[in-house]
Amino acid sequence: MSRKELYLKVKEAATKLGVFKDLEIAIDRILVEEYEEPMGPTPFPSITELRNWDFKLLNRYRPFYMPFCDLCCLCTFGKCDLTQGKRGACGLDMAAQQSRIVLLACCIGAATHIGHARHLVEHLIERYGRDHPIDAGEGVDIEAPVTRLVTGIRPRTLKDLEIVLDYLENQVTHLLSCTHTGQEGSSIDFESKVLHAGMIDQVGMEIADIAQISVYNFPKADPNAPLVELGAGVVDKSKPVILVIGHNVPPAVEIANYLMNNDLMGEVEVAGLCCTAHDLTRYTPKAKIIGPISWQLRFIRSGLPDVIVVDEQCVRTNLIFEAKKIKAPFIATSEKNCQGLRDRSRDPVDEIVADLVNGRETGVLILNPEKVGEVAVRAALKVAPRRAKFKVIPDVKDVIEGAKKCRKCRECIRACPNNLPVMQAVNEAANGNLAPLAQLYENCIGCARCESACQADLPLHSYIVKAAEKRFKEEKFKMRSGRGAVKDTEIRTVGQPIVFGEIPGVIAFVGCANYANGGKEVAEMVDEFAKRRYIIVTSGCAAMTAAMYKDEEGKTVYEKYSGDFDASGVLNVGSCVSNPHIAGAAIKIARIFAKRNLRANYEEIADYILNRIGAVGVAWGAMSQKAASIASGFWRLGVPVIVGPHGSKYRRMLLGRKDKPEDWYVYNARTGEKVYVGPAPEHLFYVAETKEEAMVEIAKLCMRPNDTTKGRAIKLTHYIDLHKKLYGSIPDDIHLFVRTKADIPLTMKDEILAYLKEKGWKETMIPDPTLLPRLIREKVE
Amino acid sequence: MSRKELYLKVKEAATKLGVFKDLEIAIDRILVEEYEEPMGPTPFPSITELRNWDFKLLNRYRPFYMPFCDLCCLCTFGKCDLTQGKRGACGLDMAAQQSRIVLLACCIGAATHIGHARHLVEHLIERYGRDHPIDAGEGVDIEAPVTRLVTGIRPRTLKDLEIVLDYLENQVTHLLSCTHTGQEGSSIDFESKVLHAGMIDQVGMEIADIAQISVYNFPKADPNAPLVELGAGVVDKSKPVILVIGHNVPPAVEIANYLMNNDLMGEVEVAGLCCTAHDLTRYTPKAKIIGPISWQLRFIRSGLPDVIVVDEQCVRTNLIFEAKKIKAPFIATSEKNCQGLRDRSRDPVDEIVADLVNGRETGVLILNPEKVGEVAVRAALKVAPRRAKFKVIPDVKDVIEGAKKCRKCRECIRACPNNLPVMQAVNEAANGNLAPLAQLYENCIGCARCESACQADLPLHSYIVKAAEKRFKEEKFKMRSGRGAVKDTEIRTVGQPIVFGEIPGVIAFVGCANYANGGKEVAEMVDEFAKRRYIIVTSGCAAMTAAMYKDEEGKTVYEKYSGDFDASGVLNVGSCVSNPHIAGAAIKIARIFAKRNLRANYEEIADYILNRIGAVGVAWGAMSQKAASIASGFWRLGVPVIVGPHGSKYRRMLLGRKDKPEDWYVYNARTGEKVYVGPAPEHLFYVAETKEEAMVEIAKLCMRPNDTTKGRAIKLTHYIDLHKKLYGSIPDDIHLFVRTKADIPLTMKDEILAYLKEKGWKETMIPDPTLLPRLIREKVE
Amino acid sequence: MKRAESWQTAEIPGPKKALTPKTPETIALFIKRAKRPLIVAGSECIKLEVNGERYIDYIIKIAKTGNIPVVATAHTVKSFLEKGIREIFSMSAMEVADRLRDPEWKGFDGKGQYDLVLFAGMKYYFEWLILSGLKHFAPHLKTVSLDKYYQPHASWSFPNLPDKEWRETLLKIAEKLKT
Amino acid sequence: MKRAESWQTAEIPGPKKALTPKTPETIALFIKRAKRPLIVAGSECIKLEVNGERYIDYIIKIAKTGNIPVVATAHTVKSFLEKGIREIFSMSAMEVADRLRDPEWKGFDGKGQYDLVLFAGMKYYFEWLILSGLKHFAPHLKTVSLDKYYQPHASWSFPNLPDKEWRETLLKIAEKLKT
Ligand code: SF4
Ligand code: SF4
Ligand code: SF4
Ligand code: SF4
Ligand code: SF4
Ligand code: SF4
Ligand code: SF4
Ligand code: SF4
Repeated sequence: MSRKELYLKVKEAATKLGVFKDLEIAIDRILVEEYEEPMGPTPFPSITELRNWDFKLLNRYRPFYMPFCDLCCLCTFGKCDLTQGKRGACGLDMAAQQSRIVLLACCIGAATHIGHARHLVEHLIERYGRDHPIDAGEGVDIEAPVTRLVTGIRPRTLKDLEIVLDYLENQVTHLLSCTHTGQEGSSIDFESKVLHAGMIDQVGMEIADIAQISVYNFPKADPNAPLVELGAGVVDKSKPVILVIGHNVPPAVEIANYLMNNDLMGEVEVAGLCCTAHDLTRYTPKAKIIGPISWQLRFIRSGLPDVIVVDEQCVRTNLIFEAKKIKAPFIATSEKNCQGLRDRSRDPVDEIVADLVNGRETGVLILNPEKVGEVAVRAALKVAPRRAKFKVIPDVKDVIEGAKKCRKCRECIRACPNNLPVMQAVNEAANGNLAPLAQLYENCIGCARCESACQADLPLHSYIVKAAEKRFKEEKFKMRSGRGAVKDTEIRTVGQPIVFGEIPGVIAFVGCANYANGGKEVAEMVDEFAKRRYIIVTSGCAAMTAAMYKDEEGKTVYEKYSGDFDASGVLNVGSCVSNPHIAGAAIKIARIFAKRNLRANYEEIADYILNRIGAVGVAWGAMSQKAASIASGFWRLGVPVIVGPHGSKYRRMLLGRKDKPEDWYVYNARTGEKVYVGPAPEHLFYVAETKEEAMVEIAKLCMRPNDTTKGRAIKLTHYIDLHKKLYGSIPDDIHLFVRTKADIPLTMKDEILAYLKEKGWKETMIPDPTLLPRLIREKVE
Repeated sequence: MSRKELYLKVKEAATKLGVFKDLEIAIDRILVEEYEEPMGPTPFPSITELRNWDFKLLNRYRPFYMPFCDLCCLCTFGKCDLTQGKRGACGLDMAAQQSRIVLLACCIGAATHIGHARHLVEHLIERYGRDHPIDAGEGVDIEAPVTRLVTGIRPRTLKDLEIVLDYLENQVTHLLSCTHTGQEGSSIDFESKVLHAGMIDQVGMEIADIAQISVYNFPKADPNAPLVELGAGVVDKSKPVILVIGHNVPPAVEIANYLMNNDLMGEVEVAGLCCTAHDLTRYTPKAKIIGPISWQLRFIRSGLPDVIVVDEQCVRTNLIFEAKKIKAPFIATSEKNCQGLRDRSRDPVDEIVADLVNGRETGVLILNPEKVGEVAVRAALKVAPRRAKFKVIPDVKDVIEGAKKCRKCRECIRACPNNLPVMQAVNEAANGNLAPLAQLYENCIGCARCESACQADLPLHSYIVKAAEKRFKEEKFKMRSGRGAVKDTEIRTVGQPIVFGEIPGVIAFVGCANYANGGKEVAEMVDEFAKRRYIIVTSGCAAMTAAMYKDEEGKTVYEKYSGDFDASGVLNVGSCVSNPHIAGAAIKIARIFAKRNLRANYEEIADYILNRIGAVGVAWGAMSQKAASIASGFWRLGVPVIVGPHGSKYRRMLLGRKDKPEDWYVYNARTGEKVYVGPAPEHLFYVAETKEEAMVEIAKLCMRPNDTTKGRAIKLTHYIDLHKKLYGSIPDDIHLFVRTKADIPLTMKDEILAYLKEKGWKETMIPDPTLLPRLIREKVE
Repeated sequence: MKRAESWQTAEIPGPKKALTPKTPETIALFIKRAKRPLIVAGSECIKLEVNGERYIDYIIKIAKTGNIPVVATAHTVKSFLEKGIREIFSMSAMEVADRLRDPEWKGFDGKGQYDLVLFAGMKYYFEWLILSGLKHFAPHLKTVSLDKYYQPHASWSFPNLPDKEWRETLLKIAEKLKT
Repeated sequence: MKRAESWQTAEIPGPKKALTPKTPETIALFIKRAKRPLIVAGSECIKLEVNGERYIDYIIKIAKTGNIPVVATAHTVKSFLEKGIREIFSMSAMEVADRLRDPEWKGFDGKGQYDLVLFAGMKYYFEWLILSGLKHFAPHLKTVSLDKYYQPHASWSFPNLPDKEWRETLLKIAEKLKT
């Protein structure tokens, strides 16, 4: 319990009982209103309070470190060489250092979401009042499952969120301090802290999203959230275009408000990149989405934006220079991203607009969202005719001429994260053949490292965009806008089929766009598993990527599948901060279907999810520190996460060993007996080398000890079927997942029985599984 | 202004007015009691609120980046090559990346102090009640100058500190989030955030120290704080020895309490390393200090400790293995440093003691300080006779035999941070000559990297300690224990001579023991400047180092000089968290001597200090992230900091350019005129290559625009005298510091006049200096 | 392009870096001397072409002549099977790496941990990280990268080779293993 | 000890590393070609001995024969003065470095920025960091380390040399500058 002991001396306080002067109040603990559930064992847990649970997980899913650097450079004793068992000047070894860096990343990620939530809540309170109710939507009684689970608080209005934020900031501070030189020395304890960081990150995100859903009236747990337009081709070039980029939506909302209030909504296009785009379309479906983070440069260089407004997170840090190149005024709007610009927050709008329009300032910092709204729109209206969509994407002729200057130094390839054959494509272009350049488009993440490295100073990324211009300009897709939470009523319907395994799994495609082989793989995976009646949940850049491919009928997955939380549903929950709705759905299954107490009852619920809910997260292009903390929030809850190849750079996996039977025992809650349940789920954090591997692994990781035989048979069917299709053989570990003959998929019965016989398989029992001795109802012995 | 809007629903609140049930209180802002001073312009400043002030500083003291690595490895787009203008996949360039890493370090540092303060305050409230008054000592009315300056709050009791901590945690979270991929892109804005981190760090430290001073009754602003014993030789080997290491003193205090309550104080030795040692001797002068951080290994390996108790920060992360080697039970006591140990906090003391004594557990985690006290003492009493001071320092014979196995691979030298000729010394030892090994002792920081690298697996650090055994065992010194704050009354006496420059400067020797040429240099500098009538303030490891050398009469600087805040005083303020007493003294000069409003009036006070108070910080062995944030707290206040050679690894300096006259104009507050005042102080963050350079620079950096002619003459005397002595010549920039002829030191008049003539020097005026236009009393024009 | 530098510019390794064998023979010799060698064949084996042949074909040659067991990672096994290779193990890269670092692991045949592991055909950075993991945490192993590009965390790796030289190297290794 | 590796094991530099001149003559040639060379002499110059002579004496030789201005950092100037050298500038290492990165700086003689800067005799890591600062932020400069140990952030640096070879190199540079 966080000892949140408040003492107030208040000069004057207005209460329902009257106005008090010089009131002194001492309060042992803030109990924000009791509600139906009794308080669980771990409200506001400290950084060690759930350590026992973490150790259970880490004892089974052991960290495998892949150091991304042989050194530590974090203090002036360093750099220290930590290769092969050497210790640093502070005594640290490599395992501890790697886990420390993971903790640092997760602290950054959690701090980013929590800071985001804090700024958002402060802004909303200032503008809409502290009594604005929290309302996640009709049919959603459990409005904040993660917050309730972690803190024991049930937030009713915006002001309640502040108490939770105090706690989160406190925990971030403690966690971060653990990375100081000469603190933690055990990698396992660092990992436990990583899990804690992930948990509070989930709370922070939830706070942010329920606040904005409630106040901005985003779709509220709405399976039929509107389809919105996505792609570079959806922008109406004839109009002034305001581009918003980032994650913290108030400035973008105020742009929309200004347009609406001034009847300009049809006159100006507002298009977005990254999560701000998600959240803006949740606010108004008239806004458009360009695409994920990797579309920043290509869209700006295309010259379409007339004004660029950035807020925070995942914004290219040199956009101010890119904006300048296309002569578009640049507006920074966040304390966290000031870009060295003059703070014009207190200046009159007229002056700012004039300065931007006539180029006296190429960019400004405005920390007041309302003012941003007005300045952006007015500047766009004035600047658009002058700019005439001035672009910096070269003509074909320029590409060919430029390409001839290539020195064949290969630096572009060596700089490219995806090792794309840029030089070869450039050399073909020199001969007039732009097709190879165009081919790079799909796998190019738009990072421009090739350009930065180019010995001939060629704008290589622009070359690629030019070569793929047709495709780029025709990018037009539909995505269902972020629906927010899963309804309690939906949970009631699918809780049982999920827990019993009859809906084979819930798969969340989340995170960034740092794809190793293009985003198409994401869309393909979504389609495949939706087809197989899994429930697909998406968010963030991945949600957009999934929308960027069409089937033969020209439909995106959002058009093809419903937005229901049910078999074959493809649900976009929203932006990155909407991720807790995914965790929340799992938590709510435990509460609503299984009637577990969820309030401040973290261990029990996580144990429930780990053993019963076949959920898997896939962050195929995970890039950021936020993605790291989001993943760890899932781990602590018992949800495995798969990342794409670049995810190996997170430098640590959490891997199970199916060849060690001793790792896969659980208690049977009915009897207290220890029961072997097989490696389900086998891993907690896992990088897949290929899409094919990921797909097989997803199917496998959906299995849970609690699956009924029918459920297990369905899950095995998908696992074996995918394995056959993609690996050309049946898996060699089926015997670990078949518990009784009834688990065997009927259609494969003979084949599998033969295989099982060969392996000397024996039937095992299906327990009421738990890792927590305290949940054993009757002890044997 | 931090919009700290609290809303409470309280089930039951006991107030002076009675007991209320279901009380609801909405409070716009917590105003903890008005006090005499009016609220200034920037209470609870946000991360951009003091940006203008920062930009003024950074415009004069420009960052010079010395990248410690050519890469960025902070996200999975990376690693990115940032050499020579290349940008990372997120658009970042090298300057921004280096400043980002500095921000990260300062966030870690600040979080560490703030987390420390939070845990301490929570513990003290739990044990001593929330109404325990804050009492910094007699004659100290301004009990928390930094807190008042930054937040506008005047803390009366422990509970008031919690409100400040909420703010600090909030700011740390925001600052940390700025280091996320795709946030800030401007190095100057990163630097502004670094300064903010430093500022809140100062508040955090102050909270921690005033809390512990108040509750534990540490010396309260006491110039005559007792002399305590320091050195490996002061420990009574005939007794059981408990060694405490770290920074957060409650477990150590509870060890002392248990000894006192059980009449064992004479039976058991309690000795400490690092700041816990400082604070423990502030609690009881009977405790002993071994030395700074770098003494950890040598003392443990000597076998003297019977039980080792670690708390947090700067604790070697592998001590559990070192403890095991000498068979001493190990007790971890902090959430932040759990070392993978079993949490025994809730187990009975008898069991824990038994497990430790009979070796069933080599170490335990106990998160309850009282329990630590009892377990440590009882285990020490039982274990001591069995251990018989079992040591792992080898015999001379073993050293010689071992040395013969050397493969002459040089890895030890190449691993040594100080490039010490370990191999050569080992090779001499093989011939029976241990003198060269002994010679390494002084410059060895005890990091054991040589051992870790040794191809022959030789315990090289132990060899050095053995060779220097006589010296090591005879280390016995006296240090004045931490006095805490400077009295307001002392300020009243010295305010004027300091501001007018007649006391030539206040020099703070602070920070860690990562010395490039041994600690002796610190002691020498302290002595030299104390002799010259500067006021010397010390803290942390530096305070200990200063005590570890004796003059011809066998006196340490603490015995030689008084503990008064006055010319020639040498004041140990205490541990690292006592540093704000140094900043506080400067702040109090502005308040008490100059009657400036200090409440929430940061810019004006910093401007005052920058222009008027000749204070310099010297962190000769600065190592940690905390040291980084401590330094930046001083910078924002206008106090320059010099670090020793290893400080270059902080990878960024803040340097003035005296050759650019335009940088050195201030406003004359009387008239609004801009006046050239010379490069005073010339730099804000500076690494000196040698002690000699540091000494000359210290003298120079003490000059301030506001110096009276008498004051300036005195300061110039020291500067020129030291330059002549150490550089063999008069400085070539005197003309920049002589404003009128009256500034010229009398004794050097002719020489300097001749020099000035040669330089074409002209008289300038002495203004009432400020960088803040709003402080101009009457505008010219 | 310099030799013995990471192929991807920013993948700067620390103090300990792979040795570059003087000749293909050196690698063949290492393999011959190994008691329990293993080839780990990644998914790029089926994508990369050298002189019209796929990397996987060279791997198969080396495995056959050297009589070295092969584990195919990801879905690579499918291509082996399609080529009629039955003596093939299948396991994900992460799982193989995780087992390789465990000195107690008994190998695919239950006969004990391997002593020399040859890596072939993974994404550059992905292999880089796996080899780093093994360099630090599997001191009982020697690792070799058969790839075209220098892999600094292996025990031995070729420098960045032109296609032709790489092909010849692979062929020569296969050949030398015969004799 | 390998050549062209950082002397302190952990000081791993990034993609761009100093070239090692084939012979001392190469360096002499660079110096001769430079329009505005400068020697920065650090405080280790007065500590380090080579063959009974101090490093500072070699620096003085090179400066004299090459007619190169010298700035002594820290208190090093004292030793120069004591040796009767009057043609010596004195400035702290940080200040020199900070000015060297400024393309507008006019140099000690007011005639403009230098184009080739020879570093000598600072603590290894300290020089490492200064050279890194210049590598990244002073593209207008070429830098040379005259030290015994490889300084990877210079434009050119010797590999880690044995004392004797280092001494000969320094002498040869001085000699070649004469002609
Ligand atoms: S950890 Fe990162 S920044 Fe540090 S040395 Fe390694 S690559 Fe460079
Ligand atoms: S934190 Fe430890 S390992 Fe890292 S540089 Fe500092 S002393 Fe070395
Ligand atoms: S912009 Fe595209 S092609 Fe260029 S380096 Fe980045 S991913 Fe590779
Ligand atoms: S980096 Fe530029 S010059 Fe070099 S190969 Fe690539 S395109 Fe050609
Ligand atoms: S944060 Fe930016 S520079 Fe650093 S690794 Fe990621 S993309 Fe590269
Ligand atoms: S223990 Fe001493 S000699 Fe060994 S590396 Fe550290 S400083 Fe150098
Ligand atoms: S590292 Fe060990 S073996 Fe090598 S030179 Fe030093 S003492 Fe000798
Ligand atoms: S002075 Fe530095 S090393 Fe010493 S205790 Fe404080 S932070 Fe740690």
